[in-house]
Amino acid sequence: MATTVTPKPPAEKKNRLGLTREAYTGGKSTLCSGCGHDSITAQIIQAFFETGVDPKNVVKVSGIGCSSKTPAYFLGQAHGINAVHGRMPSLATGANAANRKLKCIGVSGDGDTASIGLGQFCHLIRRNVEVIYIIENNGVYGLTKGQFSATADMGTAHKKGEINEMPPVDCCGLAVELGCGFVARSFSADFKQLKALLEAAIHHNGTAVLDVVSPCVTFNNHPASTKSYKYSKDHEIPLHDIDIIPHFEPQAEIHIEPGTTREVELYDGAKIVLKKLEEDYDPTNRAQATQSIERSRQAGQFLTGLIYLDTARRSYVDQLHLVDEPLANLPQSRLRPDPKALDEIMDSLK
Amino acid sequence: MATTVTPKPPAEKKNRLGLTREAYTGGKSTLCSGCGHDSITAQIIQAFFETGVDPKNVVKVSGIGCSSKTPAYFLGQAHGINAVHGRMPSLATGANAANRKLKCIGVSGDGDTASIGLGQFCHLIRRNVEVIYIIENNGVYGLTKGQFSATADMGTAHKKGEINEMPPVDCCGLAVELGCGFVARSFSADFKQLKALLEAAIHHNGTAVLDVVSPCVTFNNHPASTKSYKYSKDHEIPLHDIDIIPHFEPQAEIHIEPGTTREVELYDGAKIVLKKLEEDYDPTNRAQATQSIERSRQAGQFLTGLIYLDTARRSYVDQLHLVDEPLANLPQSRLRPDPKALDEIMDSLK
Amino acid sequence: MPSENSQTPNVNDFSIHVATINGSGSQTSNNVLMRTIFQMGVPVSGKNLFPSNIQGLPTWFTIRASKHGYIARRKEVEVLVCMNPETALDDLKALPPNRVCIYDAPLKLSNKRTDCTFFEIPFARLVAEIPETDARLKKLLANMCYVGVAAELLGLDLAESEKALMKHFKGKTKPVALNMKALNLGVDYVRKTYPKAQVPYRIERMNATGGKIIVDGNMACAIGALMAGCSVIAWYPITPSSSLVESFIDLAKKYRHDPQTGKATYAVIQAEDELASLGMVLSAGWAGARAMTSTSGPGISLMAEFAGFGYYAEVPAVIVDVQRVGPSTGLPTRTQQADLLEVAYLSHGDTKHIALLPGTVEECYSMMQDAFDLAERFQTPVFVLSDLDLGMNNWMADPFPYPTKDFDRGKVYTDADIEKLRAAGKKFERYRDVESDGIPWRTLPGNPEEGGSYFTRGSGHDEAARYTERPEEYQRVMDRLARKYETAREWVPKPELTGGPVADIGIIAFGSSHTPVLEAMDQLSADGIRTAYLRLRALPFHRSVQEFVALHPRVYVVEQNRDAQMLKLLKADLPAELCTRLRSILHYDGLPVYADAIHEGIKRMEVPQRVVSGGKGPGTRGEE
Amino acid sequence: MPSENSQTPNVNDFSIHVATINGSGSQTSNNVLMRTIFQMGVPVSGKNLFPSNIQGLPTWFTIRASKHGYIARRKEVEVLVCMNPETALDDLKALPPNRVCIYDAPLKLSNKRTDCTFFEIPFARLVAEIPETDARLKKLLANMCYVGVAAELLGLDLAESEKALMKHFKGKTKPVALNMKALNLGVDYVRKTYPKAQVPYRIERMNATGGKIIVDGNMACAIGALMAGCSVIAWYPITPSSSLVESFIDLAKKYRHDPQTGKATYAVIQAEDELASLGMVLSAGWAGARAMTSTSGPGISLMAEFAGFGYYAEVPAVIVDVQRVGPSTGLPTRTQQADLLEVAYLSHGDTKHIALLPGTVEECYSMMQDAFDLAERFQTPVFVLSDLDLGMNNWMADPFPYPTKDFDRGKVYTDADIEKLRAAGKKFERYRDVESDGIPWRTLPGNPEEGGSYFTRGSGHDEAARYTERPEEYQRVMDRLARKYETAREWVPKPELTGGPVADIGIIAFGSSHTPVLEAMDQLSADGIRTAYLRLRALPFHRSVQEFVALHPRVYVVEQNRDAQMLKLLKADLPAELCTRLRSILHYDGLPVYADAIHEGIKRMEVPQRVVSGGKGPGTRGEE
Ligand SMILES: Cc1ncc(C[n+]2csc(CCOP(=O)(O)OP(=O)(O)O)c2C)c(N)n1
Ligand SMILES: Cc1ncc(C[n+]2csc(CCOP(=O)(O)OP(=O)(O)O)c2C)c(N)n1
Ligand code: SF4
Ligand code: SF4
Ligand SMILES: [Mg+2]
Ligand SMILES: [Mg+2]
Repeated sequence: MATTVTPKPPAEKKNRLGLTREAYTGGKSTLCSGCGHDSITAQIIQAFFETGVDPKNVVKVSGIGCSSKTPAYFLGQAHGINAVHGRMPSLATGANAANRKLKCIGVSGDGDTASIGLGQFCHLIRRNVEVIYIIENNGVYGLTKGQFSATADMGTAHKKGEINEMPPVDCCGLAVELGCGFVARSFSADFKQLKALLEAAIHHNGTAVLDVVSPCVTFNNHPASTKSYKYSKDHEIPLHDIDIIPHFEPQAEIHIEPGTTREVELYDGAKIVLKKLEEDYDPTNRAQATQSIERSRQAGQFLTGLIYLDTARRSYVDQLHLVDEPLANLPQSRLRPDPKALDEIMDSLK
Repeated sequence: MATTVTPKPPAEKKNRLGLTREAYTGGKSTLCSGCGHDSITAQIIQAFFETGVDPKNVVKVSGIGCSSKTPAYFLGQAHGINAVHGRMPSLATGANAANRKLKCIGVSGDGDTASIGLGQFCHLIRRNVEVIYIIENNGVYGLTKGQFSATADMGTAHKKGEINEMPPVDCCGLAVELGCGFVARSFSADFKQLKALLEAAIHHNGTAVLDVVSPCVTFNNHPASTKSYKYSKDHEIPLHDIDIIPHFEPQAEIHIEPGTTREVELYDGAKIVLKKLEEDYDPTNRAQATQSIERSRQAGQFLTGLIYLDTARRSYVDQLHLVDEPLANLPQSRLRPDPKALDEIMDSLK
Repeated sequence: MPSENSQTPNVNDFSIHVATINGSGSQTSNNVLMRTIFQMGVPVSGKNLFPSNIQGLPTWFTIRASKHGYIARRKEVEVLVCMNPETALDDLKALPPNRVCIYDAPLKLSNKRTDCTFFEIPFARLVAEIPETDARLKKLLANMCYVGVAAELLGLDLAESEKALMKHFKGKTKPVALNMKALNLGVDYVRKTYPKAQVPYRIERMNATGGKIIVDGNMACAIGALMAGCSVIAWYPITPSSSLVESFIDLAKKYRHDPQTGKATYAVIQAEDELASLGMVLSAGWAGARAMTSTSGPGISLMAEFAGFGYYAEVPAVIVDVQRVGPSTGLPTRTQQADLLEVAYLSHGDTKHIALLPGTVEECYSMMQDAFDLAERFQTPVFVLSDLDLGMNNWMADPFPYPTKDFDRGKVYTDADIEKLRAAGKKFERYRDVESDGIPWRTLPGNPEEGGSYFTRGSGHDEAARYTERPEEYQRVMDRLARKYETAREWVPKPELTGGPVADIGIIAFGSSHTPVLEAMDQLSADGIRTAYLRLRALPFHRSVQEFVALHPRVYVVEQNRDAQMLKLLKADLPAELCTRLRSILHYDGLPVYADAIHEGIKRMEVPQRVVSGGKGPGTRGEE
Repeated sequence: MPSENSQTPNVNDFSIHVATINGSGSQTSNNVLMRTIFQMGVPVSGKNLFPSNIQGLPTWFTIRASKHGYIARRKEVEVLVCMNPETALDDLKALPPNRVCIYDAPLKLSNKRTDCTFFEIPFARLVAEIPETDARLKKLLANMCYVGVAAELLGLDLAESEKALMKHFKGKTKPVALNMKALNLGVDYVRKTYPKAQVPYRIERMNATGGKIIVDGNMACAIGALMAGCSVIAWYPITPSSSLVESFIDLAKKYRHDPQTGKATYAVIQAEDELASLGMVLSAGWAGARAMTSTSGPGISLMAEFAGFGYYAEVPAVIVDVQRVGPSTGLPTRTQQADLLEVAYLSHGDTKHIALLPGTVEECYSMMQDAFDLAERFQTPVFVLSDLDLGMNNWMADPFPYPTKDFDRGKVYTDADIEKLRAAGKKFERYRDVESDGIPWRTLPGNPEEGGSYFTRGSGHDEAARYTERPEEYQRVMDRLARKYETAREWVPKPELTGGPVADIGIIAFGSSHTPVLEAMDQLSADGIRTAYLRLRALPFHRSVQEFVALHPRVYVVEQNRDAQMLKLLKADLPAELCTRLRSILHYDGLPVYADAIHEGIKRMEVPQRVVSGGKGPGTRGEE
């Protein structure tokens, strides 16, 4: 049966815009009950609600797949565009250029991003287009019934028994290599961490990649799968505990124990507080990021948390030196040069 | 004027197949005189000649661009297929599957590989398709008159003055990240190193990526370019001196000074001898490879040599568990199941 | 002729419509029900109407039993089985009066209408009695239980159901027993609760399915590819094409491994997308393998650039398009014939392609073999246009015959040929028209004879495969390509004529419209309209198409798309004076076209005062 | 009328053909020569025939001076300039007798033929005299030197050449002086060496170019896009389209930056490929920007999937296709009109697109503006089909008028509209046909009014933009889309009629065939055949196309492709009984079609005993 993503919250709770969580919900999910993607949807709703982003100033983009359907299930008041398989990044880029004021959130699958869409994914990162890029990663093509995707781990088994012999495309490793300024990994069942990372991503100015392991209960949740709930739970290694102090609420009720935490400031003044777990991890150190990913990959572990952060790079829209107003809103008078200009051009051709 | 790539060698020199260098040449180049690509062509001819590969057992694949034209200029006795822009990797994959006995060499440009073809490039590496993959990297689209490609360095200037603000796609960094078993970088003007790397690549069983900086004299050889002859010469940092001892000629005339070299064995028994320069570099250490690339990138240097080698991974054709004979050569009797088989299938449907 | 609830029961001529939820395992029960009828010798067909999602949305399955052997979709339903609360009211509303409705007890449908016969069955409660089963299995068994109910009401032979289950579970007795238990619970419940029940629909044994098989078109294509010696497949999953390649994999695992070494004589490559798929297929075909890909509309669009390369560089490839509803993502789990124009001219520049149009599962099998032969003979991409209805639904058929023809590997010069040429002072020229049929000779890589190699490219080339920009050299190759296409008219599968030769009107159709057209011909004949029917089986058209049109004053072109795509292709090809005879019967709502729609569409236009239909509601559109 | 070497010299009615090597800077000299003639008031056109490489291969430039104002390509050449050793012999061979040949001395051509007048010029030696120049510059100057030779022989006004150089070097006096020196060396050498030389070709001042501009179609399109307020361009470089976007960038840098802040009111994004380009354009258009891309055939093929999305999801986009020779990579630097069928139906499923067909540089300018208006009015991708001849060659034109119409932004509901709807108890429904013209209303992202948002998708949707798989809901949207396309017939640029109304035959053509058709009409008229000419300017066809065909017993469709693509589109659209009138004139060797070819093609078919031509050599093909 189809499930509703959003258990009703207590009606009274409102965010800084005076909106209830309800204002951040969308249509009814049609995914399989228990699908990891639905949990991610729930955290997206929660993160946007808590951060207090106006849903009408958001645009949602996606490709094709079970995962790519989910933008219909959150932020119903935002415009959304769900195009073709693997091309979500180009949508984000165009929407950014046309209207720089909109917050862009993109949802993709591992097939959508790492198989057919790998080129666009890399080029989006290279441009540093401002988008929260969520990969709902289940290692298979859910919607076409469970074939391996390019993120399938080496040695993982298909439902039918076949073993994958190729190494996975590691979207986080790739993102770091390509100079992405915000790279995080999480697990759809790790609600708290996922929400915190989403909130951090909302504050980032540039491409924020969130690779979220999100089990496919129907096709890839069997014992020999490395993307099952059980395997993921057993092998998850969180880098740190994460909390966000929004810029609009600097006195947030986070209890910080001195010496055990690291603070990182985001683009708009919000802060991430990272409580160290096993070891102290510095997400602003690119070399360490690469190494940690590589090490955990070799150990068969699954590292979660904020892997890499660099807030210094300019977003693509900034690189384009655009006027402050959205291009989409400019009136004819600012878009069509005056007759003098045309005369000048004609003279140059005489 | 069009230039000939191949200055005639002394007529008498023959390789182990009794072929002269002439047997490895191709059509007349139509590239600009001085183009880096022509130097690479010359080294390809030389490497195949010296290694003694039968040119008729080679297939040449390429995309579209000045670089992609070059397979017409070498190994004229080999079949070649020059298809569409950015899709050379899929050609290599299909040719491998159809005829596993053929040695496949692919030539591409930085636009062909890192812009339009980035997805196929990554997936080829993931599969470990056996191909010598040469990227003739000039940072621009030569054939369409000099626009930046995705390997244009941050801060490099266009002929018209425009500065590139995006980080480059580093094909070597990417290849290492994706688990490629043979990753090398060279410079079209560094003949000796380039030839040695090509020879090593010939001996590799899997994807061998050679990212060769190859200046475009017409569109990207100006002072503010980071892919000019001058800039490349000034910033090249070779990791080591390289020599190859072929498996068929184990007593090659290489003088090895003890303590200063490192030997690495290739798939077919040939050996690479690396003479250390600044520091001792171990190309089998993936973490070091990643770090060295990253460090040199930050230093604005241009690291050349064999960056990473891993001969353990099985090539794609091996993963497919194919019969030993080329699929293309199988007779009908081995391709069409017998009447009993069809009966069995029909029975199962009754 | 809807069968009314009268004294004489309708025997072997009605439809059962089962409404369930996808992912609930109803597929198995539906198949067992269908097979039971089939095994009783009654011609039957099954159409699955499923959503583009994995679990939880409405699904319908329609089983048609037809003593006349009609296996097309029927719109009318006689027996409705309601298992899905979400659609039950709508499903019931659509049922004509005096029919039978079996429903899951909690749905309480019997008080919604008075003009139907209802059977309320507490499925969940019944299967609750079966011990040791989890929730998911319970759902499956509830579905199996409805088969028992239907069996009892319609007079099915339970032994056949058990046989069907044995087949399904490959002889494993435990699940068979469990399912039979559920089935019998249904039987018993009906006997107990409705002891005097008499429904006016009966299945009685016939002898019309003996020796036949039931198969879907994708499996048939897979078997065809297997027998055609296909050795390289590169593909990217997409509904409704995926099961074609997946079936091939299953078959090849069994029948295409070397007995000695256990190694494979085929490679199946799951590519990263459709661009790569076709690239791999083309280079494999170029290198001498029999290579194919299979996809659906979106994949075809992505292949446009490479398809043009294949055409111009003359590289064999087989490309199956299992069509679904477009445009764009459209309705991935619905059927349409709307990729014709795209495929016929796929790619920029002057390109035109060979395409085969299987109309039955038998042809899915045979035309896959034709496709490989034609691809190698003509050294060009050959498209096979199937569709979801043909590809994914169950069709009754005669067992496929073992191929009688050897592979046609086309014009390939061997080493010896090259040597002979050289001895004769001649040279191999890749793109020369040696036999004036427009088809040149090729060689394969790895050809060790000197002078046998050539450089293949999508840029301008002369007859010796050298790069050229010279107008006359370019044009010479293009003119030869046009000639080659003309040659193909005689090589592709010829159209098939049914009825006629003397007839009042002609009908042209193709692909999965075949069975409804046959049925509509009978209906028209009952109305006194004699028809002749030409089934197109390939592009380019054979000259008999022209002859057929010339023989009939009005020719109705039946197709499952909005834009009359086949009619456009016919107009482009036929002499203009014949085109005035063509009329369109269009059906494009995503469900398979059915005989009544064709019958009514044609009748409407054949009555003296023609009624021109405009933007009417959904359904079939007739147009002049 | 080839001008023979007679007593009365040919004034202002001949062609100069210059053969050089690309990358040698001949472009500048060719332009100076052409501009000199232009500035002397003589109608002139220049066609550049260049190879698909960067340096070292043969290039030709043909300048046609025509006192009649004919600016189409002519095949005949009167004055040949040979600078390229590689092609000199062939070039000379193609020259008709009694013409003039200027050649670089080392080529020693004068002893090859006796029926031409030769001028041997030692270019390298002459420019060697110019001090302080490097080898590359020497080559440039040698080319400039030939302009001096031609100037002297043909009577050109050197002051105009100097003006042209001033223009070229943007007033920088040093290079102008240097080039003038080279030019004068040529003049002097001729005076000294051939003091009595008299060639039968002269340029004399006229007054037919006053106030005119010289511009290529790509620049004209760029100016059009600029004035249309294009604010987002995503593109990927490809010949022959790149210079369109590059011209836009140059213009926009000057005219589209905010005077206060210096910031840009446009974004030009060099995408990673054409798939991404169109994705960016579509989402930018969806978000409310005026967005476009420009490409050529291979790029169009790659856009197939996204084009179908744009059609079905109803998103505005402008897509320029500067056509080159296909199929596949084809001849990237040659011209053709062979992407029509591809563009008309681009994508799988039932898709059909609006396409504009500029025939002149003026229309490149105006139709780019139309394209943006239509894209937003019809919320759909609009294609502009230019070609290499139109786009990259130099065309004389009247200065472009400042636009008189405001932007048509189409049906966009603002916040206020949404509020009003709500106040009236209504709801915004994205895909409802409110005005029965098939065009729905849209809203833009960032619309802060509740109820104003919607979810855009390429999968099945109902009128309220909700996902659906219901047959009737799917079909309702598809039928409205068909209606929208019908509405477009009245909105797109109407065909243009020349000649007639009473005529013996009709001619239909479009795009860059325009000027040769005009010239051929005069030729036919001289033969006593009266013609009426309808120039198609858009798809879908306006009803006047049908009226035009109905008026003429035979209508010749002139097009630059092999497969009669426009004729096929016409047949698909026109009533069948009119199609019998259509005949094809095809030209597809990669060079622009010329008047003689059309004239002869039509004449051949118009003489009583029709000569049916088959697979003749290259050139134009006439077909019934
Ligand atoms: C061009 C194209 N090819 C193939 C498909 C079929 N298809 C739909 S979704 C999908 C894969 C989805 O996998 P993923 O992105 O991992 O999403 P998931 O369903 O697993 O969430 C595929 C191959 C398509 N829609 N378009
Ligand atoms: C689909 C497609 N888009 C664009 C082009 C035009 N094009 C030809 S070569 C090329 C770029 C070549 O750059 P690169 O690969 O770096 O090769 P180079 O010429 O620099 O050696 C482009 C964009 C094309 N041929 N096909
Ligand atoms: S098939 Fe897998 S990914 Fe798709 S909805 Fe079901 S559980 Fe989720
Ligand atoms: S344009 Fe550049 S890349 Fe192309 S041939 Fe010339 S120098 Fe080489
Ligand atoms: Mg997935
Ligand atoms: Mg390049």
